[in-house]
Amino acid sequence: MSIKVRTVERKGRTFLEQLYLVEVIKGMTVTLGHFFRNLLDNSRLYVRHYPEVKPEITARWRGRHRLTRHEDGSVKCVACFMCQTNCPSNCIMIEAGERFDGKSEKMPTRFDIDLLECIYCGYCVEACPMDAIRMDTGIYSVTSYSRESMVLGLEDLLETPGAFAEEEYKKGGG
Amino acid sequence: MAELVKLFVNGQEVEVESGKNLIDALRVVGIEIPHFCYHPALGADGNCRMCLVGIEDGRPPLVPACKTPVQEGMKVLLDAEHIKKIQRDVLEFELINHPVDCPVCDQAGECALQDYYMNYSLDDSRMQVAQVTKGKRMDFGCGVVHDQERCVLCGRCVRFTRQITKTGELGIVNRTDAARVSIFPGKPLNNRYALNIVDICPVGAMTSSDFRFRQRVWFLKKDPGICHGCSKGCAIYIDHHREKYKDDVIYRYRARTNLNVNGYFICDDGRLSYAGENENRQTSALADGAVIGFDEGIELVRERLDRARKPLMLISPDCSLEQMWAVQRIATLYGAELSGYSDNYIIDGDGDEYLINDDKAANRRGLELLEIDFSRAQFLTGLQHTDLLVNFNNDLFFGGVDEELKSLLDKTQSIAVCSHQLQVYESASIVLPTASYSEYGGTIINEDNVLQRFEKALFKNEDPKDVLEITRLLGGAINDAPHAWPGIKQSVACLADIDPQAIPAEGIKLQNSEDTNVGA
Amino acid sequence: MSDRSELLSTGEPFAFDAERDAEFERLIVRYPIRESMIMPALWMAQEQQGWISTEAIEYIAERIGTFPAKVFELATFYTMYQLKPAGQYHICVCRTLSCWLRDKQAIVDYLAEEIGIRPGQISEDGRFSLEEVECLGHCGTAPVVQVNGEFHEEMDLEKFKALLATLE
Amino acid sequence: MSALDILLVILRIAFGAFVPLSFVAVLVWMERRGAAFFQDRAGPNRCNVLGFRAGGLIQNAADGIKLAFKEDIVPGHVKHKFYFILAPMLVFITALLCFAVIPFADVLILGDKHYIMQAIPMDIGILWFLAVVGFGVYGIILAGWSSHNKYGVLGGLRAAAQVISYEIPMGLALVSLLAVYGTVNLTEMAQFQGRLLFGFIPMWGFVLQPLGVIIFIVAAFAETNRTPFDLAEGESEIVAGYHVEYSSMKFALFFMGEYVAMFVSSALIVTLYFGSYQIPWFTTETLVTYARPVVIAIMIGLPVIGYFFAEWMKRNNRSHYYRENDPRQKETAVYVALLWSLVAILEVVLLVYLVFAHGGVADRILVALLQIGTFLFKTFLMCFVYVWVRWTLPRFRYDQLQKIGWEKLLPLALLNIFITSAIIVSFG
Repeated sequence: MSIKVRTVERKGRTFLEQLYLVEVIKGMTVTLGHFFRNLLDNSRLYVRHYPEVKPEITARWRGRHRLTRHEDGSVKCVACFMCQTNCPSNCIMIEAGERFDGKSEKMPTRFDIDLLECIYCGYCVEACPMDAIRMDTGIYSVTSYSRESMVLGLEDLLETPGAFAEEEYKKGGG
Repeated sequence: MAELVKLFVNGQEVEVESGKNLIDALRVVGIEIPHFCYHPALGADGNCRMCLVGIEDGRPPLVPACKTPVQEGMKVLLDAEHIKKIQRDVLEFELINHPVDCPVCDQAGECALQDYYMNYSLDDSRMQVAQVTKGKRMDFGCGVVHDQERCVLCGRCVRFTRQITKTGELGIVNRTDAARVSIFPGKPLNNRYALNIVDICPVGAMTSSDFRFRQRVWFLKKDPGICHGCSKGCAIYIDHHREKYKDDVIYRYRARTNLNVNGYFICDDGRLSYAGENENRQTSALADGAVIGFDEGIELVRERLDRARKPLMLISPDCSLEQMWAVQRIATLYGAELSGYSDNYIIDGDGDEYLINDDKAANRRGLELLEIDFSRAQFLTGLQHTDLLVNFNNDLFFGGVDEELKSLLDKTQSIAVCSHQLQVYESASIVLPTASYSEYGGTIINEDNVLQRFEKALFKNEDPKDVLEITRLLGGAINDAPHAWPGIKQSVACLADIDPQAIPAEGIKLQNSEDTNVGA
Repeated sequence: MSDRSELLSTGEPFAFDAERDAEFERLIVRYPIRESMIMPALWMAQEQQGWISTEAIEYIAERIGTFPAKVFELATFYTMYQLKPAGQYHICVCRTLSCWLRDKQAIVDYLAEEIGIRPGQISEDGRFSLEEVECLGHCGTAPVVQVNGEFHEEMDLEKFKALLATLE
Repeated sequence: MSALDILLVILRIAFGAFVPLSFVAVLVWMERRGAAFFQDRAGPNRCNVLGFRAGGLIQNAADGIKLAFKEDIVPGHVKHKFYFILAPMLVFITALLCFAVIPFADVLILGDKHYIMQAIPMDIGILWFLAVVGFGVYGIILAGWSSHNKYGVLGGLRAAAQVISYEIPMGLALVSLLAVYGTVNLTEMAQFQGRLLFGFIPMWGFVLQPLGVIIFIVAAFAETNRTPFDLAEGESEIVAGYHVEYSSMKFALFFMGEYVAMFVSSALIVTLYFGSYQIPWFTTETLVTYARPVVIAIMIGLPVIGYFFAEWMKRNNRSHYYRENDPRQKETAVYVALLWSLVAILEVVLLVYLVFAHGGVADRILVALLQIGTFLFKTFLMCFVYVWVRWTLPRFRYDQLQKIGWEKLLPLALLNIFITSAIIVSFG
């Protein structure tokens, strides 16, 4: 089957259009319309009044990371390094150690995420075989006054709860 | 070289060495036959059935490749449907009770089962009954940790303890699905080669407690090197990795196959000697205990050497041939006496007939070839008369503190060019840091006259200068290791024909060594 | 099959008594390889002690000049070697294919429910011990139960119950 | 010279110097908030002093303070520090000087004395403008060259080529205008535009020179380096052009220079083509004659305007999301109060005028003030056009820019001269 060729009519070849001035004025009328609309009633602006009005985020939103726990409170992570291996920006740093609680043989003794390097691609979440790392904290504004405090440790990651109900998160394909 | 035979693999003609089995012979020409239980050092056992191939000459449809020697005109089938099916079936069988805990398994990434599954199977499990559970994290002694569930019962470890170390600590107990590798109760592994079991285990059943969980293997850079633990000079792989924001460190040594020297294995002492490369390192130049800049240190050493009337230089028997040559040159330049005294490197009775030697000096043959005197008499006389000792990384107290030497050393003004912080260098007034053997390249000659070359493996954030570089900074003419060779070739007869760039991985066995053995 | 790799220790050194010692010396010269003597030696130990202890295995390995682990392998492989004291009635249920297909599991489950022993265990009163064994060579009349060396073939749950009743 | 003379000199010079500077603040505010409204955004409106945002004007103060207190960096690689420092001054001062010749009200007749309402009363008028505005490009070239930075040099070169190219059509457009007005004196030009064509059309420049006004406005945009002709800065390809190495107040001077230039060229366009300070159909003399009715009209109009303005503020100056005790509504209440007091004061002033001071000098001053207001209002609108164009049209490519200058505007300007001359010669 041959590709269908459709000749698109070229715009801008009429005299008036080539004169440019008329088109400039047309364009300017459009922008002026917007200007007056907003000037006369600025409640019509297409803006969100952040930070007072926060955006509603969905369960699929990739926010700051967290590490999940089993129902009995033990760490789900088994320090398999899959997230670190998959991380395209190399922002995950894990150190593993022995584990004796019967869940696994291995657990992280250090789990650092350098949020300054993270690109929030979510590959770590996809790579995780244990559903131990998630990006469902709903935290989208990650700021700090120092570089050091942008590196999250194991404790920080475990402390933050998820922002969504389990079924909602699962529905999001997580 | 053995004679060549021609045979056909999947209809394609290949030429291989005769006298080998199919696995070994075809591996040389790049054809892989999957196998678990066969290991060239342990021989064919034929229990895993993974290497089943077809031979089109009236034999049964499936024969184990590990037990089949190559023959002229043999027609080997590797990709026939029934071969593929048997491979899939064997893998399915092996995986019935395998826990598939690859995420937490240290072997993941270098696991035969994993690789073969990806290459030959990719089937889903059909099992619906619960898996048989067995012992996990069992301490077998000598730093070997065993996981019975991951085991594929190839028996390599059992055969290793019976054939190689002849200690026989391991056995396969029980039968059928309850079979497992075990030690006899109360008799854990107890031999100096036990960690080789971790290397030869095709799956993650045997892990080393030393390396366990420390790093994933796919992050490691695997550079060939030579163990400097003793005069055997075993071929090793240096597995190292630079973690983010950190320095390049070695995580483990593994045996590298070199049939000329160590065969397939290395001893545990050598394997664990990697820790010495990471720890206790001298990283900064010191003058009377105070940290100074390296360049400043070099200047100070030059000054002292110029002032000294009768300097004495002491070189480590671990140094590479090139470094020895360069130090020899610099000794001539400063009119210094040169000694390679290193009797303390010999620990009597420590060696065995296999891979461990009494002599812990890696390159004593180099000292002999370059005719560097390493007699105690010469060194003692030199030490008594010298006003400046320059010690190039020679740990005089290796086998224990020598009181006579210690009192003499304390009296002598000395300069230490050292890679590690050791007691022997404490009396030195100037200390210069230098590279250790994983951080430079060179050649060494082992006790059996095998010349081996190794390359720089580690690239530290602050790369320490190697002895050769330090001699250059002190005014020597040798720029780098290859630059030393024309001189070495001229003065050492048995090395005259060696091309240092063309030394093969397995090394070169030097000839007419008796004639050149003068210095000893 | 249950795991037989847990050995029991008597706490006392083992040695053949004089009669078996002589028997051992008489037999060992028959074999071109000394290791071939392991199995007869294990039999002798079991005859002497009733079961095979850690010490017995060590003694046999020492005596033959082989590794204890090798003797251990054989002792655990063959289910006729008792690695712990057996009950008054030692019940062996075949677990290999024919018997399994003919529902040996019903018998094993019944024993677990009724007497409370699982394969490898001995009942609290010491009367019954159960072992699942590999093929007993009577596949044509499966399932097979062996009680103290005596074969009972073509068993089903009812027959087994009857058999058990005769033992009480 | 009498005291009145001196006072008026001071007043005029002060007007010429400070009005453009004050307008910088207004223009920056207009640009940012205007840009936002054109694009359906809000623009900077967060900055406040005690909760008073002044519609975003406080942001300008904050920016000014920031720029003033920033570290003033002269990069180490700059060899000619003198020129490096001179450049922003040059840009700013030339822009400011241009305004000196622009009349902002009709000649003020106080008694028997005539005061020309320009900062510097000069006959050469438009020629002064052309001379000084052309000088401004030296600042840009110097800045680019002395920055010792390839982007800077490129920006400077572009600016130089651009300004030179567009001065020609600009000058030629003026030639035909001069032919129409018959003078180069800007005050006389402004007075000329007070007349009526055919008795009912105000004789403003754009009526007489419809082609000329287009050419002149386009060229003026190019002269001030404003979009769509801001090739000298070209953030996307040459980072920031000539002021890439500048920081702190030196950068601020460039910035202010740009806005002053924009204000001045708006003022000039208004003067030349849009009747300067003239209120259509109300010449100076008419206004003087009918001063009282005009004042009464203003007095009636003021509260009406005030009412609508207050309503507009109330509607817009509030938080558009739920907020308890919305502080912005309180802010608005203050503004509305201020507005009404302002209206009240004006009403009182005008009432005082009506009752006590009408006739003679007071009328003249009142008319002058009205004309100044008109002039500033027109200029303000023209500045708005600048902003409007900037947020509507995309930037030209550099070759397009030169092409328009040389191949379109230049022939058109020549044609315009020809037609104008022909009409003038034919109809006198």
